[in-house]
Amino acid sequence: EGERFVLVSHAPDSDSWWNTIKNAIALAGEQMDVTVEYRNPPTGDLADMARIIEQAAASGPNGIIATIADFDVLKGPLADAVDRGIPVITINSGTVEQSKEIGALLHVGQPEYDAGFGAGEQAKAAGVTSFLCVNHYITNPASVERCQGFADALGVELGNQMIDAGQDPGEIQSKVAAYLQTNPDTNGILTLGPTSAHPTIAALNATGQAGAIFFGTFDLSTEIAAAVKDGTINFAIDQQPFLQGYLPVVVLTNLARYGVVPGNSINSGPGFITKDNIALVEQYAGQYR
Amino acid sequence: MADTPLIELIDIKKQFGPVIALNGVSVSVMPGECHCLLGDNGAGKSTFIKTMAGVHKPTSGEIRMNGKSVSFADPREAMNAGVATVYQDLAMIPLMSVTRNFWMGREPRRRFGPFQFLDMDRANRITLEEMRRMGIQLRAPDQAVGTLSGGERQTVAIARAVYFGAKVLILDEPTSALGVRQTANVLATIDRVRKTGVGIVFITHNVRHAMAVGDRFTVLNRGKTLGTALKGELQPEQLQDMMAGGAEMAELSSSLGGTV
Amino acid sequence: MADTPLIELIDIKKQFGPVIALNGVSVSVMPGECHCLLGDNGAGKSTFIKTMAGVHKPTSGEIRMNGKSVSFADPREAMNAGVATVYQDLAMIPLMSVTRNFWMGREPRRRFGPFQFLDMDRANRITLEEMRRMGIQLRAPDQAVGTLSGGERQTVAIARAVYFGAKVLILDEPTSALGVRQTANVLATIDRVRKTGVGIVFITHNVRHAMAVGDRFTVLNRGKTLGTALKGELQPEQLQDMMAGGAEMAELSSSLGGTV
Amino acid sequence: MVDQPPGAPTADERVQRQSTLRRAFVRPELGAMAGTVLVFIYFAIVAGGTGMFAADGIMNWGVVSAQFAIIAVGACLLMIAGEFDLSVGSMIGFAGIVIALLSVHLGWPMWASIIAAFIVAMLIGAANGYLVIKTGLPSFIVTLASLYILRGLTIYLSISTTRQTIIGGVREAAQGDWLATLFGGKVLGFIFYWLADMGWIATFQAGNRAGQPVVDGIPMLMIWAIALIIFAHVLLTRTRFGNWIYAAGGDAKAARYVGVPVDRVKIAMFVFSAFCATIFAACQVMEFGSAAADRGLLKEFEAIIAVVIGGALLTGGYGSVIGAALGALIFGVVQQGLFFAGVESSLFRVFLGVILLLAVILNTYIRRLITGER
Amino acid sequence: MVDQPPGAPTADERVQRQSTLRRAFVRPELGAMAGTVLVFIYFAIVAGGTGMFAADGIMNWGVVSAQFAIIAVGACLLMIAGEFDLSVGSMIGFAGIVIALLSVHLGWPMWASIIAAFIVAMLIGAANGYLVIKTGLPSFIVTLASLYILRGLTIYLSISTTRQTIIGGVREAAQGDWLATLFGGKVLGFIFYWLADMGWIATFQAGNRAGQPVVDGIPMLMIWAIALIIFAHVLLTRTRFGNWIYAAGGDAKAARYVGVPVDRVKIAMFVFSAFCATIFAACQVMEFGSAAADRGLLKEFEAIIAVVIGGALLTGGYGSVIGAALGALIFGVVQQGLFFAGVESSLFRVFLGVILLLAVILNTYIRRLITGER
Ligand SMILES: Nc1ncnc2c1ncn2[C@@H]1O[C@H](COP(=O)(O)OP(=O)(O)OP(=O)(O)O)[C@@H](O)[C@H]1O
Ligand SMILES: Nc1ncnc2c1ncn2[C@@H]1O[C@H](COP(=O)(O)OP(=O)(O)OP(=O)(O)O)[C@@H](O)[C@H]1O
Ligand SMILES: [Mg+2]
Ligand SMILES: [Mg+2]
Repeated sequence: EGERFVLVSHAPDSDSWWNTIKNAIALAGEQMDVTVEYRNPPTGDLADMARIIEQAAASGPNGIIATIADFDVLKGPLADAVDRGIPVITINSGTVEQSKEIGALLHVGQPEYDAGFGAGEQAKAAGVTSFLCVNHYITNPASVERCQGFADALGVELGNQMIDAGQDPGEIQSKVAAYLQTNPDTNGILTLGPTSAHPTIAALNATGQAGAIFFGTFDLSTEIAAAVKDGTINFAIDQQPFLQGYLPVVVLTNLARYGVVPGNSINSGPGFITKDNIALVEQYAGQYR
Repeated sequence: MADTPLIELIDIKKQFGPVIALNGVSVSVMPGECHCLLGDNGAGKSTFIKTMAGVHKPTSGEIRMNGKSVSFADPREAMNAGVATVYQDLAMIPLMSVTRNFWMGREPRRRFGPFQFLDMDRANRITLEEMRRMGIQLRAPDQAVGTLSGGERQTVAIARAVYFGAKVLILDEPTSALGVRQTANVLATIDRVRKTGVGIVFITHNVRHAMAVGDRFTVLNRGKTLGTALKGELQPEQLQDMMAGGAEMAELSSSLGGTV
Repeated sequence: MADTPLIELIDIKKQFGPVIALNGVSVSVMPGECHCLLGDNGAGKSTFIKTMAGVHKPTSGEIRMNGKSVSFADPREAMNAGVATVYQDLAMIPLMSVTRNFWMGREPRRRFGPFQFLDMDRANRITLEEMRRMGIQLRAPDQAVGTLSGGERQTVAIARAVYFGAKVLILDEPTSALGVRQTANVLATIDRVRKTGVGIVFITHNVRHAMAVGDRFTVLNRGKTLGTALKGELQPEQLQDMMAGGAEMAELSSSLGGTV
Repeated sequence: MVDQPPGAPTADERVQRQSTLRRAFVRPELGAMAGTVLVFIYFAIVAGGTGMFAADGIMNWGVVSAQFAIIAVGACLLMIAGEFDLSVGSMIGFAGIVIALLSVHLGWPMWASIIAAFIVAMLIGAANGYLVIKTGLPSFIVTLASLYILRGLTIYLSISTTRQTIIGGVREAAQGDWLATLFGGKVLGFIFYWLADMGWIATFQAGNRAGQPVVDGIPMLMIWAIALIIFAHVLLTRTRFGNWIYAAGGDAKAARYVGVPVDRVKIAMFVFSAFCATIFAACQVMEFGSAAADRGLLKEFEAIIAVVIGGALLTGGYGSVIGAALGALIFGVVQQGLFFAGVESSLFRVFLGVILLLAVILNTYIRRLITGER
Repeated sequence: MVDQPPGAPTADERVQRQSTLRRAFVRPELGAMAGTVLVFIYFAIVAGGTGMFAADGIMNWGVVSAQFAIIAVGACLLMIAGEFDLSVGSMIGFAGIVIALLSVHLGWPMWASIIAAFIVAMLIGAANGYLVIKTGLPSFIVTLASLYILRGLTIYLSISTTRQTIIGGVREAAQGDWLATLFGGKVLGFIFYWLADMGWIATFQAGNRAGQPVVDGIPMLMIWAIALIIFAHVLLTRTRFGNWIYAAGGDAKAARYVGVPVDRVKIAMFVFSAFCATIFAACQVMEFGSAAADRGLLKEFEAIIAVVIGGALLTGGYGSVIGAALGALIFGVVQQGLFFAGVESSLFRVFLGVILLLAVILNTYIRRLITGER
């Protein structure tokens, strides 16, 4: 009863995608009667994240849940925590192999490159030959991997097709519009989350290209769900972040209480949300989905 | 000279935290009179006239204008009451044009529907005219003050004060940064202004400058009035002594040839 | 007085972009002499002594020390050659302590293995001593200069120059911001320093100050030498006239009572 | 006071005359004007054929420039008044979240939420100003503190009330609100339809808006930018208050002596800066239908850069709104132009830095000519 | 010069005497010292039982503080010399990428890559300084331009060569390199083993390192921080050059007149600031085995905040390295302490802003007492 777990993410304070995970751990905490603390580097600096993991370990929790945003950076601190006898579960980014090497119990997540690659395969099937990857967070390595995976699946060079969009929605919209105007043969778009997806939807609406361009995005939000419904967005990649927050808490609690733990890693995604299955998702988009 | 002073300050005290800058100073100014305020550095001259001009509020003491007790909340009020000041540190902004400096704080305006706009034409015209009257030929009214010489800046400041109908014009060491010729110019200007009936408070270190234009002399020392005298009642040497405390001076000046 | 001048500047010209600040100025300084440099504002006095002190490089002209032609790349070189300057704008840093200001640019050092550290004890001791010699009692050597009065700061600057073995000491209007008593103090200091055989270049606007301590007088006007005279050759009034251009002055001063 | 500049106005044989032609050209905005011309020429050459100068291309960089201009105007007046505000970016995020929280989460009517956001933001601006004035601290420090405090509060507020850092649904809440249309809508659409009918601007060829003109109105954002520029320009050059702004920044003490209420002027400019940030936030929230806690990141620098490119003096007392607006235009054109020209987009920051440096060197030179500053 | 402060040293009946006790306490670092004590007391109360003050807890905030201290030292000397550097954060990212690119991508030996990064970074620092000196522009503008240029170059370089913004594999490349251990390793491990044997610090309970102490050495990062603090402190207070740094920042013109080579001093401080940033980057790259283009974001502000909390004057000429180090300590303790205390992490910025404001008000008061400034 009353165990304390710490979840450490790599996301900057303002990253909205992590709300779902925060909501999930809050829910799981309530249900299992444990405390789960959410921590993150305020600016998204991974070096700071490593410090936070060290700090979390020093505070002696019953378990640590962390992303492997960068294996090199986080291997040390996470392995240290394992060595202290703290159970660790890795989530979100990173691969199962990396998770094993660290000595974590299991990994709940979706590797970024593979997710991008999966999206690319769908796009290829739809006949995309030239695309635009709207990267609103280019300084984050995972974001580049998604675009790279997409390009590799299409079998094209990434090159200038990934743009550094910045985080200001007005500018993102203008940049997307400018790109599409100068590269009229573009027939696919990949956005990396709500921050870039919303302005891109606006840009497509403004230029009348909504629905004409194959449009995939990562993650979900109310606006994205609506766009999936009206056909502007062809699919949203859902890595079901809820599970990434909820499952580790449940697993760690049960481990602490009864010593039981699943033997294998869990792939929470990629799940593709399209017009067909949107209804289910829509209700909780941005909160639990 | 009329009988009621234009402005009268009675037993003014002013304290800044632990520093007592003024410890009971009384001065009055008659119309058309040039009242010289003399004193060593730190005697409190600047503090005193800032009190007169509404920059500082006196800790105690009374200010009377035309016999009525007044209290200035800020420099604007003092200006509106007719007390204009040309500060030692000049109050000119080098980056701004002569016109904008000239009118600063009292810009002329013109109604335009519900709005009031600057009347730039008028401002420019009057500035050029007033500066010409003071003997300065401006290249253009929007010339920056930073491009003027020190004497010219002093003149702009004086012209501004006079134009705005100053009844009492305070000049804080207007000649201290100037050369001989420019000094003579400024003294001539003072003389001219005095003759129009404006009361002048002229602050200086330089006894000879004071003797040249002063009608009355008040010497401050360490925050107190040492005394007031009319022109002719005092020799320059006496004034000099009062300012610096005779004994010490005598000793020093003898070793230097007595000419300080 | 010896026969070779300590320093001799011959036909110095200096131009800043379009402004010709010096247009052929020659001055020499003998040991133990106080050479006064007079001139109206903008005459080029500061520019001239900055050239002497190595701040500016002359556009043309020659500088000789003890008869040998020299050229100063920067103020350090001039200082090392024995030309020390107390600038009009003082060159004191109010935020720093008296000791650090005193030694600035020539800090005493002590070897410590391969390293050289500040010798703070010595620096403090000497500073206190030198200041006491000049008649100033410091609270502590690490007192900030910002807490000193203007006259005290001047004295620190002069003490510093003298301590560092200045052969030629240049003073740029050391009295312009001072009251009478502080002025007298500074003039006394000048007199004392001169008697030790140091050559002094004393710049001022004030003819009376110049007459008090000067041995020779050079008047600058608009970047040119108007002439040099020994003490006794000239009356103060003549100097005054030279500085400002006689005719104009006469007219003005008559209207003001002739006492300017 | 001590070293006087050459007494130019009286004929002086020691100063060579300046040509009148040169003087006629020498204005605070000159650098920005030259920059604007150069930038346009550059992009006309490298991106002339890419549609950058077609109607929709113009609208594209126009909107971005308008965004920059809105905050640049606020930063410009404040900088002329001698202060600056590093909290502009955080204020944008904060104001947006306040609007969204009040309207979506608490269900206030949209107009009330917007007005409340304006009031709160302007109060914070006033608090910034008050602190700067009362403590005498540099505005760099005070507004740096607000930068952190406001950003922290924004995230804390939105997370603690909605468990999200992005709050959507604003568009729905704004439906039919009179005040919301002032920030979100487009105007003058009929002109563009008419232009399209005349064949002067292109129409969509395909997609769900085929046949409509590619530009179907001027967004309110642009209207606001233009209105703010005109307002600030008139305020600065044509009113008494404008003279006080210059005076407060040029020399606060001198201004105070002649009766200029310097404190009030400076605080008012902090408030105006917050006001501009809130307009920016309101337009953005209305246009995109959502507010996010990370909006406005680094916008304070962008505002300052635009103003400085426009010829203002970082230390106050000198500058022009027209210059700041041109700075914003340069900023927008370069940012978008690089896309049109197909340049690797991460190089944008490099370009920006270089332009900033060149502009500011040119501006300094021009300023010295004008003011005799040395 | 005109309004003189009270002539304190000569007995003056117009100035009330200050108590000697008060004067004994009045030092530039006083504010930071008081702050440090307060912060420790606060966290001892709210987070005393959370392991924050156990060996590994101390190591945790110690390392974070050391990180801040490294860049704060550079920023401190530069600020005292009268300039500041907004490009520190970008420089950290840039230097890291240079090391990784050269060693991993181009296969240079690690020592050569590190040295090359130091050289390049210090040249850029020198260029910053040179521009500031030669153009007379405020360092705010010049280094703001470098902030953008360097960050842009960092992203561009890493993307155009490796198609990634993160470059891993540095640890492997550094294997056995003599210079790399200077930045990446840990020292004095034996002490901690001994302490663990004595039972004074905890050991790992499980895993492949069971039995080893939880802290097994002092990371080089801390050694660097301490070394830099000592070096800078001695340089500033005990050498001629240190006096020149104060002089250059206090009044560059005055310093120049007495022969202080102000330009060289200022440029040297820009170089030193770049040097510190590179040390930061090298330690980070070696410790984590990778470099990323987003490293160091906003670190320039954090460095400036630590220095200002430490009592330095933003406009130069006044400050102390000890103060800056204490500022960094406060920064680190508060940041990590809030995690220990379980406070909502978004409130960290709010705390930081408030601490900054309070510290700077206190420091201003202290400074005025010391310097007679008004
Ligand atoms: N704002 C202030 N705060 C504290 N002390 C002040 C302030 N203003 C002036 N003083 C002090 O009051 C005293 C008188 O100063 P004041 O400037 O009035 O002298 P002054 O006669 O004008 O000298 P000067 O001839 O140098 O202009 C000085 O000791 C000064 O330090
Ligand atoms: N760095 C400079 N650049 C351009 N012009 C300069 C510079 N320094 C001085 N001048 C000009 O050179 C001329 C002589 O100036 P200087 O300061 O030498 O005069 P001064 O005799 O010292 O005057 P004052 O009595 O006011 O100190 C002036 O016209 C001045 O404007
Ligand atoms: Mg005074
Ligand atoms: Mg001079």
